[in-house]
Amino acid sequence: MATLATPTPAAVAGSDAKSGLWSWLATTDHKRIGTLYLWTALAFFLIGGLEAVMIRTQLARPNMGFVSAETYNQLFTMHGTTMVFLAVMPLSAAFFNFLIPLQIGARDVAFPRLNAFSYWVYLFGGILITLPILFQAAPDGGWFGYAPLSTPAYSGVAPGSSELKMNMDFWVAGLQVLGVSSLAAAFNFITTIINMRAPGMTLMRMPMFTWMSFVVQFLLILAFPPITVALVFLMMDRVFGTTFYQVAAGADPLLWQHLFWVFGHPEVYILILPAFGLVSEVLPTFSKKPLFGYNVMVYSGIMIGFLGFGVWAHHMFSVGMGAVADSIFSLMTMLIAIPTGVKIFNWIATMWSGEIRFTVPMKFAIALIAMFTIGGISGVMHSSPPADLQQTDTYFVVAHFHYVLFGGSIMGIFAGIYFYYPKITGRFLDERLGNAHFWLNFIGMNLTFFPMHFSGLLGMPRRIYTYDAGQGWDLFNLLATYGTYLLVVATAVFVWNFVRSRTRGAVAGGDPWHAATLEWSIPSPPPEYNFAKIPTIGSRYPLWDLKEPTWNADPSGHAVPSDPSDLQEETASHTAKALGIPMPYPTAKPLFTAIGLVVMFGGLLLFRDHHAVGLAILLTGAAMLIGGLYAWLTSPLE
Amino acid sequence: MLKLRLRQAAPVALVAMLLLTLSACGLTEYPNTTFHHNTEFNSAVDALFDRLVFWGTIVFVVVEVALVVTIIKFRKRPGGPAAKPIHGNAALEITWTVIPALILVLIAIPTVKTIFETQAEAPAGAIKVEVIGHQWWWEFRYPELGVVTANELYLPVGRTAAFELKTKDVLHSFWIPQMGGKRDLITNKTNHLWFTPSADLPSSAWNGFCAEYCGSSHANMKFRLYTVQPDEFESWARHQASPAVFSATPAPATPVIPAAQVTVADSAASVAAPTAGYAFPKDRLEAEFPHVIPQTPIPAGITFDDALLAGGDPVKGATEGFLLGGCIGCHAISGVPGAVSEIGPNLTHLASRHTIAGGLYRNDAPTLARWIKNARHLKPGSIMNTIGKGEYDPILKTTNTMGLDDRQIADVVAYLMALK
Amino acid sequence: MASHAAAASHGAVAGHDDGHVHHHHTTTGLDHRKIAIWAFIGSECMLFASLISTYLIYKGKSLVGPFPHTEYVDAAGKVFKPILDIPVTSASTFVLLMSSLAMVLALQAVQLKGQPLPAGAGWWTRAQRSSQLWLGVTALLGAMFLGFQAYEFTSFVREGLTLKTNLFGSTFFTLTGFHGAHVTVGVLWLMSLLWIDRTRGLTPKDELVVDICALYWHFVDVVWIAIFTLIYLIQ
Amino acid sequence: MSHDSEPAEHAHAHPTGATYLKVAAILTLITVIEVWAYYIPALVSSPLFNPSLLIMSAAKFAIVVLFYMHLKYDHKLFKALFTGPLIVATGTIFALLFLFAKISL
Ligand code: HEA
Ligand code: HEA
Ligand code: HEC
Ligand code: CUA
Ligand SMILES: [Cu+2]
Repeated sequence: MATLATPTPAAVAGSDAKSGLWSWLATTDHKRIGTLYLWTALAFFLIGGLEAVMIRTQLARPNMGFVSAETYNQLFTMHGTTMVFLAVMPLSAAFFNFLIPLQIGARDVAFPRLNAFSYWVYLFGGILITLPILFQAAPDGGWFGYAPLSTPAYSGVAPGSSELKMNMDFWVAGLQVLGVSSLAAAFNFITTIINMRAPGMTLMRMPMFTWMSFVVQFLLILAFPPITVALVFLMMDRVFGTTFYQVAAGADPLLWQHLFWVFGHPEVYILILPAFGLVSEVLPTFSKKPLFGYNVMVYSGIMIGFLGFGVWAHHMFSVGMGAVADSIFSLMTMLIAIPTGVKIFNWIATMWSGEIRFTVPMKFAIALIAMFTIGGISGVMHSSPPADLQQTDTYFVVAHFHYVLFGGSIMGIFAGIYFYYPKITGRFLDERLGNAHFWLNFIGMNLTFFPMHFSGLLGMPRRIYTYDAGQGWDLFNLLATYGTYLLVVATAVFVWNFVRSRTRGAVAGGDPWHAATLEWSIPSPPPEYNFAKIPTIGSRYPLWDLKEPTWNADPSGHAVPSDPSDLQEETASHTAKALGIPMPYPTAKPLFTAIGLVVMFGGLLLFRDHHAVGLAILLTGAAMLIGGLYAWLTSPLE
Repeated sequence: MLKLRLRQAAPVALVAMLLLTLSACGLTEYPNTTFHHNTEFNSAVDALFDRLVFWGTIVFVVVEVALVVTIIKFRKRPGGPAAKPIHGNAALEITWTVIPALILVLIAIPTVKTIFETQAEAPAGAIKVEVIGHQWWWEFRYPELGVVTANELYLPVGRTAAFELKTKDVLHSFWIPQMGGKRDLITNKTNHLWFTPSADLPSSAWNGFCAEYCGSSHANMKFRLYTVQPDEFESWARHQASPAVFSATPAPATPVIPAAQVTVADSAASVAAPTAGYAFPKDRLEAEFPHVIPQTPIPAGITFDDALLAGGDPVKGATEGFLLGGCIGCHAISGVPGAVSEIGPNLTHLASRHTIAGGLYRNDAPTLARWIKNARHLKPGSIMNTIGKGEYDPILKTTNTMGLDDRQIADVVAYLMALK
Repeated sequence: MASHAAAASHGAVAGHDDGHVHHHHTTTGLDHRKIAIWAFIGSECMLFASLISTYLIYKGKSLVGPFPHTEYVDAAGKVFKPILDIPVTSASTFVLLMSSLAMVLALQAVQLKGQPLPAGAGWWTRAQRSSQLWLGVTALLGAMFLGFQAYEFTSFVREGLTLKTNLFGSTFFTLTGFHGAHVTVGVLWLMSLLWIDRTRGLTPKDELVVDICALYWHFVDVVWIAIFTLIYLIQ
Repeated sequence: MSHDSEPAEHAHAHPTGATYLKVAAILTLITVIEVWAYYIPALVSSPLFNPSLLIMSAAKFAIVVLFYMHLKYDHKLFKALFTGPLIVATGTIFALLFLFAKISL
């Protein structure tokens, strides 16, 4: 496309003149919020990674004394919690924010201020749950916080003393706060995707990332309520002395487990589907081929999401649910391998007879296929309950979920970061450093997590802060620890690249990868209004309609090529005002409201020990929340 | 085509070999492997696992080979063929939906069969064992035999053991990798598990673990299983069921004391010293089963004058230290009136056990002394409080002004060591 | 607050506003907020499903009384009557049902605003045109329901059932309390609509604003329909 | 906002005040039957008591959703947005009750 001129450096420096701290605190621009998500989540990824490094150091050899048992228990709890809720989910949210409006041809999300609110709530919730680790008071109940260990009877006071243990209070409160953030964001994106698509952008023409994100939003709105309820019960047990999980009152601890996993299993698809979406953008681009079996890819994504609600008890095969329940959940779980397999094969078929360019994002995407498959297969091994009885709560499970989470979600997210960095910043990430990152990462993760299959099957339980010599696990643990150190190097290379390239990376044009979808039709970084003129879409691959006019990019046959005049890149110098596009006012009201919410929960935490102070803070927070909401809802958007 | 097949076969063979090596590996190298067919339970699980590995390997190889072939074959080359805009292929897509489905059927059928087999009622004639989880140790009860013990489980080979799993506090999970899968101990609920140690097993020792995170010392909640011959079991059980006595030689420099004098005066049960029962021989452990011998080093920062141990007075230990130390408030010793508490492990035949504290430490006088002096220093979070005088209690965050001095501890140790 | 509705009707559509206030293009032609409220209601289904499941799972598992449908005698010989008060709750259920009726009438009144009354319209036809009347009635009935609930809660506490007493107390108060909190939010919402109506006057253009509140309100009613049967009537 | 310019939302017939009253009458009637049945010991002890209460409650639920929440007349999108989650939610309730042995297959 001849019109894709290289932007001038001035254009790269920033698409809107507004800058400075305030412009970030008050922003309602989905791209800026996406950027905030990206930076924050990467920071949490480093924190979670640092925790992992400490875990692995402690386990390098038998009977190590690097950290104490109590510290270790906080480390793995916070590692899991951080990686799941504060790193991978928000990294996905960064892409939801940045990409969905661009991919569907919209100027923003449906509720821009709600979007800002979601981010701030996430940030403060993350801080609330993470900060205590500095005081050795971090949550220590494991990332799934099983009752009754998480009830006041066993984690309310230090055993044998009356000293208040707040560790799990932070977890309970923090996760509730984070739930608010996720739910608010999900309603927002559901509405955005349903209602803000550009003319011609039918559901079945949406880019695959948007589709997978769409499925994820439904998983979010259906999976978060059960955990919210479970957490409310736990919080009430801890703060008001209710009996939901109180052993002495005859409570059934399996209630917690069921409510948690009703959330927890859909949650793992919340973690993987965005990554699946990202590689579904990367693979076609660098194979120069449309996605193989688009429709089936959509349906399998929906199928995975739907089946995901019927398998939760596969995390509980050892609790003694009975043969019938075990069988049902086992079969349901196995079913999920089918739609997932379809995705794997369709990706490979997408590359088949293409022209594959091995860019860094492409390498990460290919690695996802290779590595996720391993994790998926060990998942199927778990799905057979008798076999799982030998695997559950061992390092075999740890191997499984790191292959799907690191080999799947993280690989996919890195693919996305390398792919979209030019769109976000206007500059490429350095290719050489990127390659170094990729290979270190790829080797490092296999060295870290592959040996865990063996240590698990050879009898090593998970969540142990130490193990005795002579158990046959030494070699595997040592290898895993070396692997982790390799990952540290890999991550350091990435961080260096990420920071450096913002100012020194090669300048990227609007469409640096020769891609097909709408987000590449506008300058990099995009102007605040995204599209000077909302384009009319005629097919799934509007840009390829122009570049490869002989391809009929939409197999439905009814497709009309997208209107070329719509897809020409605007020079970035126009302001929204000059174009007459009304933009939302920047406002810090969502920030203020979010602070109110977190202050409220802070008050609730204090309430247990200091009624008056706690209540005062709680009411202050509530007043801020209500006042903020009121001010926000009564002020115009644009 | 043939070439491709060969290339596919190679990794299969490789992985299979790797697994075979692992599963065939000697007891000493991988003492907790899940691959040994020591029970019918483990045989069933392993048969299933083999099938999973078989199909898993095939899927793995197919996917990875297809992937590698694709990216090599279709990498962009100057002058290479142009990309073809293929949108899909219904026949292909149906194929790779149906084939995995078929594979899953082949996995699902034996899975369901095995679920029902392993979860059926235990066969008649099984020996009943109650397993009670505590933070962080195991209580084992044989209700039919009147035996109560801790952290060390004896089972006769060739006879089904039917476990009733319960917990006193939080969740735990009972797991002996070599004997089969685990089962959780759930608050307010009784779970069941059974397996039969193969009749042709020689008397052997195995490791058991707590496999459900249960707090500070979850890692230190281990136990031992001794699968022994029926007559050995018989002898062990008969002895364990008897009340405590000083049946063995007391510590040197102390005259042999009649049992009646040692235990609190009016203990009727402690008159006759029964012949010592069977206990798994220590020398065999050292020679054949080193993996069941704890290697945990005693943490730095605790001192005890081991010379005192030689002069420990079991009588004083029983009549003075055991009371002063408050031991009686938590520990039961059958035959000793007042010592009935179930907070801590039953100590009736403590000296017949090879390990203490959830399999964390060896059971010998120097370790016992340090344990009594400051259990919480030795085992994070331990419910047993710090008893040594002048010791720092890491949970209460105070230093004991009261408590036992080293001399008194040595006496208690002498007493405990006599509880064969 | 006068600007509330105006702001809301403005605030929702950011994407494609090309400057003409009355031409907000959306893909489906539907309003963002209505999609969002339905998604929210879908999510609420799971919330109440979890709460109701918990109540039912713990039903009959309390170790000590009072119990919902059966008598309980404690160790000291004190007798606790079955605690649920069906007549009172039936009344409050009826009140909530009627509030739903009032709510639809309020919505209808807003829709019909400005249309000429047919000649010779009776009092009922005229009454149907008063959105203030029906909003007020809805809010009032909602408040009455809350009054019933307050009465119920306090009398339960007096009879010896609190959040801490037993599993029944914990699950009962939490489930009905969650529902009550939803009603409270609804009453406040209705009252602010009423206030807008009184100060600025709602017009058919505001139909959506009222509709969204109505959907929420009916959903809360629907949840009570389930609760009433599952908790109060089934033994 | 778009009410007058976007006819899509109004193209369908809305129920009228009379329908609303009829619906209210039906709801009241069902409620009365439910409560009445609660006081007839013979009915309560019948095995059909619980199922019939559940059916009546479901009927009320459906009526309110269809008429008062005008889902019957509204865009199909809203039907999907509501019924999807409702199915998942009911499925979860039943699965949980089964798992806790409150109902059996
Ligand atoms: C990204 C997250 C993610 C994903 C996608 C998955 C995917 C799957 N998971 Fe995993 N899982 C976790 C994250 C994830 N999991 C986590 C975090 C835990 C532990 C939680 C904790 O305890 O802390 C866990 C635990 C876990 C358990 C419980 C183990 C235990 O504790 O005992 C089970 C049991 O069934 C399971 C199964 C599966 C299955 C069957 C899939 C399937 O979806 C996989 C499907 C994919 C494939 C199978 C590969 C591709 C398919 C083909 C190539 C087709 C042909 C294949 C066959 C015929 C086999 N997982
Ligand atoms: C997406 C999720 C995710 C990711 C990416 C990871 C990544 C890693 N995890 Fe995982 N992990 C979980 C999710 C994840 N994990 C979960 C859910 C659990 C279960 C928790 C529980 O049981 O409750 C778990 C548990 C878990 C365990 C088991 C602990 C136990 O049972 O006792 C181990 C052990 O090795 C481990 C290791 C690792 C390692 C080495 C990495 C590595 O890949 C990490 C790589 C990252 C880095 C190496 C970053 C390094 C960066 C720096 C060092 C720079 C620091 C600088 C600053 C902070 C400024 N993890
Ligand atoms: C507060 C209760 C309490 C008191 C007092 C107490 N103990 Fe313990 N004891 C325990 C508990 C609990 C354990 C198990 C600890 C573990 O393994 O985590 C234990 C373990 C032991 C063990 C190891 C037993 C085994 O088989 O693992 C010995 C020996 C022991 N105590 C001796 C003593 C002596 C001697 C005293 C008094 C001087 C004493 N205890 C006082 C609670 C107590
Ligand atoms: Cu007990 Cu872990
Ligand atoms: Cu799962």
